[in-house]
Amino acid sequence: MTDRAAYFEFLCRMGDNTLVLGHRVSEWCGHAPILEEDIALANTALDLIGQTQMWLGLAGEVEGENRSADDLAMLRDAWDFRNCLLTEQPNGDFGQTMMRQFLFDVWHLAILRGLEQSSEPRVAEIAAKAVKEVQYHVERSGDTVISLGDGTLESHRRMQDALNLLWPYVGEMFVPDAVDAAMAEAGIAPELTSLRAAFDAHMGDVMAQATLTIPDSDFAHKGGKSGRQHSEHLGHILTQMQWLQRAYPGANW
Amino acid sequence: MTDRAAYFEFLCRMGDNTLVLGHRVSEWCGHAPILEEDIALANTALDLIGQTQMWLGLAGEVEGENRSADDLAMLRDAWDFRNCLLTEQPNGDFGQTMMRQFLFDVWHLAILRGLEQSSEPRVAEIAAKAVKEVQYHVERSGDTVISLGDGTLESHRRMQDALNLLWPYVGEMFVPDAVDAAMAEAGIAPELTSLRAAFDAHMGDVMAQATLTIPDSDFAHKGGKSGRQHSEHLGHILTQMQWLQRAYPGANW
Amino acid sequence: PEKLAAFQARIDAGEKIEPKDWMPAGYRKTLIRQMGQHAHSEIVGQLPEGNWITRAPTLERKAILLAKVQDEAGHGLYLYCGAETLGVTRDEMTEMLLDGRMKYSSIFNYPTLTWADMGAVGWLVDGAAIMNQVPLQRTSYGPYARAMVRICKEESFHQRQGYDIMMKMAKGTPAQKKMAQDALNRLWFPSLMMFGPSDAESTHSEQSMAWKIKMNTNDELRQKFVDQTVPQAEYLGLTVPDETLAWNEDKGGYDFAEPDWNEFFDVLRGNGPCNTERLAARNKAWDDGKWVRDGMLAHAEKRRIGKVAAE
Amino acid sequence: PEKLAAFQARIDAGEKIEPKDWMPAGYRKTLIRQMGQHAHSEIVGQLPEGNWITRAPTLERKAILLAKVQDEAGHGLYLYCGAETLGVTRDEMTEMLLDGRMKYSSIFNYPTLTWADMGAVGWLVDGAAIMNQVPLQRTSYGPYARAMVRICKEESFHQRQGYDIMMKMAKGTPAQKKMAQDALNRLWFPSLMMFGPSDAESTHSEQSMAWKIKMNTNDELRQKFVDQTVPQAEYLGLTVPDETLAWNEDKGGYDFAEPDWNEFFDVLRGNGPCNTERLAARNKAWDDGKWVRDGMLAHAEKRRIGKVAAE
Repeated sequence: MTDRAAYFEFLCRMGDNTLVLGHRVSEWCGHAPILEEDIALANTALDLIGQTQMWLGLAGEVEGENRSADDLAMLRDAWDFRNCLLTEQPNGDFGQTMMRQFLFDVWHLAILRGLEQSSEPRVAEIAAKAVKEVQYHVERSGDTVISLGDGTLESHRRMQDALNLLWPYVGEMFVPDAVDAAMAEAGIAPELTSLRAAFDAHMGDVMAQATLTIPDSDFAHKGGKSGRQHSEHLGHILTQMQWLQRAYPGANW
Repeated sequence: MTDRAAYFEFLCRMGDNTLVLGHRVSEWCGHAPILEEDIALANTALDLIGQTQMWLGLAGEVEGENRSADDLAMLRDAWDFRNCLLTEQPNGDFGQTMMRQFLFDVWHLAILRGLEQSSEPRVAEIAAKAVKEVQYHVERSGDTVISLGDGTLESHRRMQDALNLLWPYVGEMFVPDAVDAAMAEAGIAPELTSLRAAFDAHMGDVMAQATLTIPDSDFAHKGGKSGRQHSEHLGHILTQMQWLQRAYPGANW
Repeated sequence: PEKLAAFQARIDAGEKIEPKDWMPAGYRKTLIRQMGQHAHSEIVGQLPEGNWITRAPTLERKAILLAKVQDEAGHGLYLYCGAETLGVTRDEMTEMLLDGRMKYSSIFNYPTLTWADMGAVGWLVDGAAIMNQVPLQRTSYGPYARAMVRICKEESFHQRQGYDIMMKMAKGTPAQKKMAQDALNRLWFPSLMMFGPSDAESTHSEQSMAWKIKMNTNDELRQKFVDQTVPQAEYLGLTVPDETLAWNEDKGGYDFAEPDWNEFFDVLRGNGPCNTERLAARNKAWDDGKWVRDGMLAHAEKRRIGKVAAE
Repeated sequence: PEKLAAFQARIDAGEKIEPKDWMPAGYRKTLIRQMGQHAHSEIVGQLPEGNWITRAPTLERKAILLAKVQDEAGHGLYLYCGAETLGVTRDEMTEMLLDGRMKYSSIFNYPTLTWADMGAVGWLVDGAAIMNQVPLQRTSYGPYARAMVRICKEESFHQRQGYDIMMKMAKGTPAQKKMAQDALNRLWFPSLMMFGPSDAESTHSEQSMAWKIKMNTNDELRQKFVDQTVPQAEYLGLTVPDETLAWNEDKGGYDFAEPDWNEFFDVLRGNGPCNTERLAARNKAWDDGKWVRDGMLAHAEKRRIGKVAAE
């Protein structure tokens, strides 16, 4: 893999994570349990879609094949998506959505902070913008995990179920592959493994407050960020997300 | 509207009804409450898709623009669909699915029996094939409505809810418009209004056995068979149904 | 009666009534109904647009639509807060929405069927809403008037965005133009209905106007809306689906066909194309969310007790 | 022990054991496990294919896939009925599936990600299944052997249909060809795993073979499958994702790489890509369907009582 190809892959990973998670979060629109949560979820989705525009926009430039952020979002099939599996998992109940969000947010903030120091100024610039938004996301999702984990018996049970369900998707975000190695070497992105200790500390702290138990297993699903084997969910997401562009190719909207 | 245009519309109505309902029923695959029901639902969907091939195949020939049944199924947007609103309603629980099926089946059998006498031999031929299958559908869905209506308190309540929810979609199937009038005049299809009395009698009989009360309202939603205003559901059905053909235009499968 | 006269005098003098001021029970009741209905409309109004968020054609359009729907939820929040100053809680109002005792704008009982509907909703529905709301910035109840100031600013932004979508569609491919025309065809009359039936048939109008809860008659606003919208449709190259539409030099406005008021009353009775779904969606959100609200409440309570104990 | 010897003698003589015949507890238990697991595989196997029914590219393909999935449910039914002759009910077996006490074939814990997977499942997965099942037509337990005869006939039909899909894809557009290759890449090793680990590591094999519940070793069948499948892949113009694959003249078969048995055991432990979803889907179907089963039972009971009363 050339450096440029790896760089493109990496940018797709960043952009596809925010695209797919933003899509998932936007599915809540109008259906949240509390009005304030409807607003907050829409706000999160909005931030993520905005970040997608930046990451995939840059990805298209780096690729140099004249593909815009929209082309990348709307005209690739599932196998070309590079989001981690966590982001494409279904919303489930509100607790599952917020748990997914928190697990992602903590990783997301950590990598963005690393990317602020990127040797690529464009990357550092995007990261600096995104970090402000994600700081807020992680506070919010963390608070929600705490209050629902340490709420009623039922809310505790649901949050523990969500954590058990989603924990096996955490590992993928931290296990480096050739793309990650190339990025670290070029100083574009931080070493993924270097982020894990702080992640675990943050998790430990929040889950303790939430009275939730982190599963005692380091089993990790994989196949999302490499694109080798997404879950069945991604294909269904794309049928919606890409519908108009697929049905009316070449139109301006 | 020319006779040919009306004839095409009519064939699309028949084919879109079976296509869309067949799609809905096929969504159950692997998720039914009893194994025998999984088999029966798949069988119903299969019959309906088979009928779709015949109706839309003929529609394409009548239109004379070289569109195959697949072209019509996979490449029209929602506004060109002519199925009645009942068929696109969501599956809901199993009771709702079976109630929708029964309401449709009784109408379907009645019109097919009329179509067996069609002045168009091709129509008569398709109807004769379909009638055998639909006779079985109506027996099955009627039996299910009876046993769940007259089952437990909960099953009764669910079936009554389903009937209340779906009854306003019955009227559309019987209210004739210009297309129906042209078809009746040409002897291609029976007068829709002439089918209503037998429908009501059949409903009355089965609902009495099912201990269910037919809502005392003749309000009827409309807009499906004219294509003017489908429900929001149809568009979502199409994102799935047409995905591959839209994403990979011109491929052979 | 003296109090009543003094109250009316304050209103006539253009003073704002504030939450702690004395007010007639009818004024309070009418305001609760009106503000609650308005708030509910913002909430239910998320659904038809939410229906296209996951299918928005570009990232930019998805972001704009998300922001819009978020604004609407925000408007709902201001309005509930405003109504709460009248002595009713948001939960009470929500439950009245969910069991059908309170209404929301009938327009949201129509489906959104193509992307052009996202344009038409912004252009026509928000356009009609603004027409209703601009005068309400001068309404007599202070919290309501202030909420309206904020809301109107955002709504007119939404309307421009909607018109921009329509413009893209109307100047786009033949299929897009067809979508735009189709959206106008379906939403024109329902938009006219948003102003309510002719005042002759409207029951509470007179008292509401004296109280400055209602600032214009339904017919005035409808006329104004038509006069504003028809040239916009022409500019888009779209045809308003009303063969009787004609400029009337004498009145300095358009003559136009009345909407089908039977349909309007049918929709009010619950027989609109989407009434059942809209209420079902809101009820499901509420029911499914119970454990969340309970959990958050329980946690807040634990915190409070923890703090008290620590003191 | 005498009974046991007589039993073994009957089996050795090629007689069929029938439900009412005496049989050792271990024979019964092993058969229940094996038939139940086989039945569950048919049921769970509906899910990965069901995932594409609503996205089938043509009406014909949709019909074929529906018919196939329907057949699988039918196979499940035969096999449950067969297992019930051993004194266990379908509901008992279902509950053991749902709470994880009984297994189903690991292959169904892999996702179906493109339409080519519908081809590859038919070609490879049904192909491997047939390889397992054809010998079982001669198994010692009568009801099982007879179910297998019916099932094998349909399965080989399914396999041909799957191969036909692959052919269309492999000879189609570049994207289709890429889908076909991608499906083969993902499903090759999981298909090899379907025969189970090498017999050296397999615990129950020897007794099962003596009882003619198992007719061949896992390695024999796997070799046969590879030898059959590799030329088919070549004919399709696809590359088997195994760089070590080579014809071995001496053994008259292919040398090939073993699948990753750690992955296999991980999947068995519940860590396959879709284990959680598959079991969740089946549990949801069962739980959501309770009212239906209860309702039907209650109605049948009413009927029965009605008839008795009428007599």
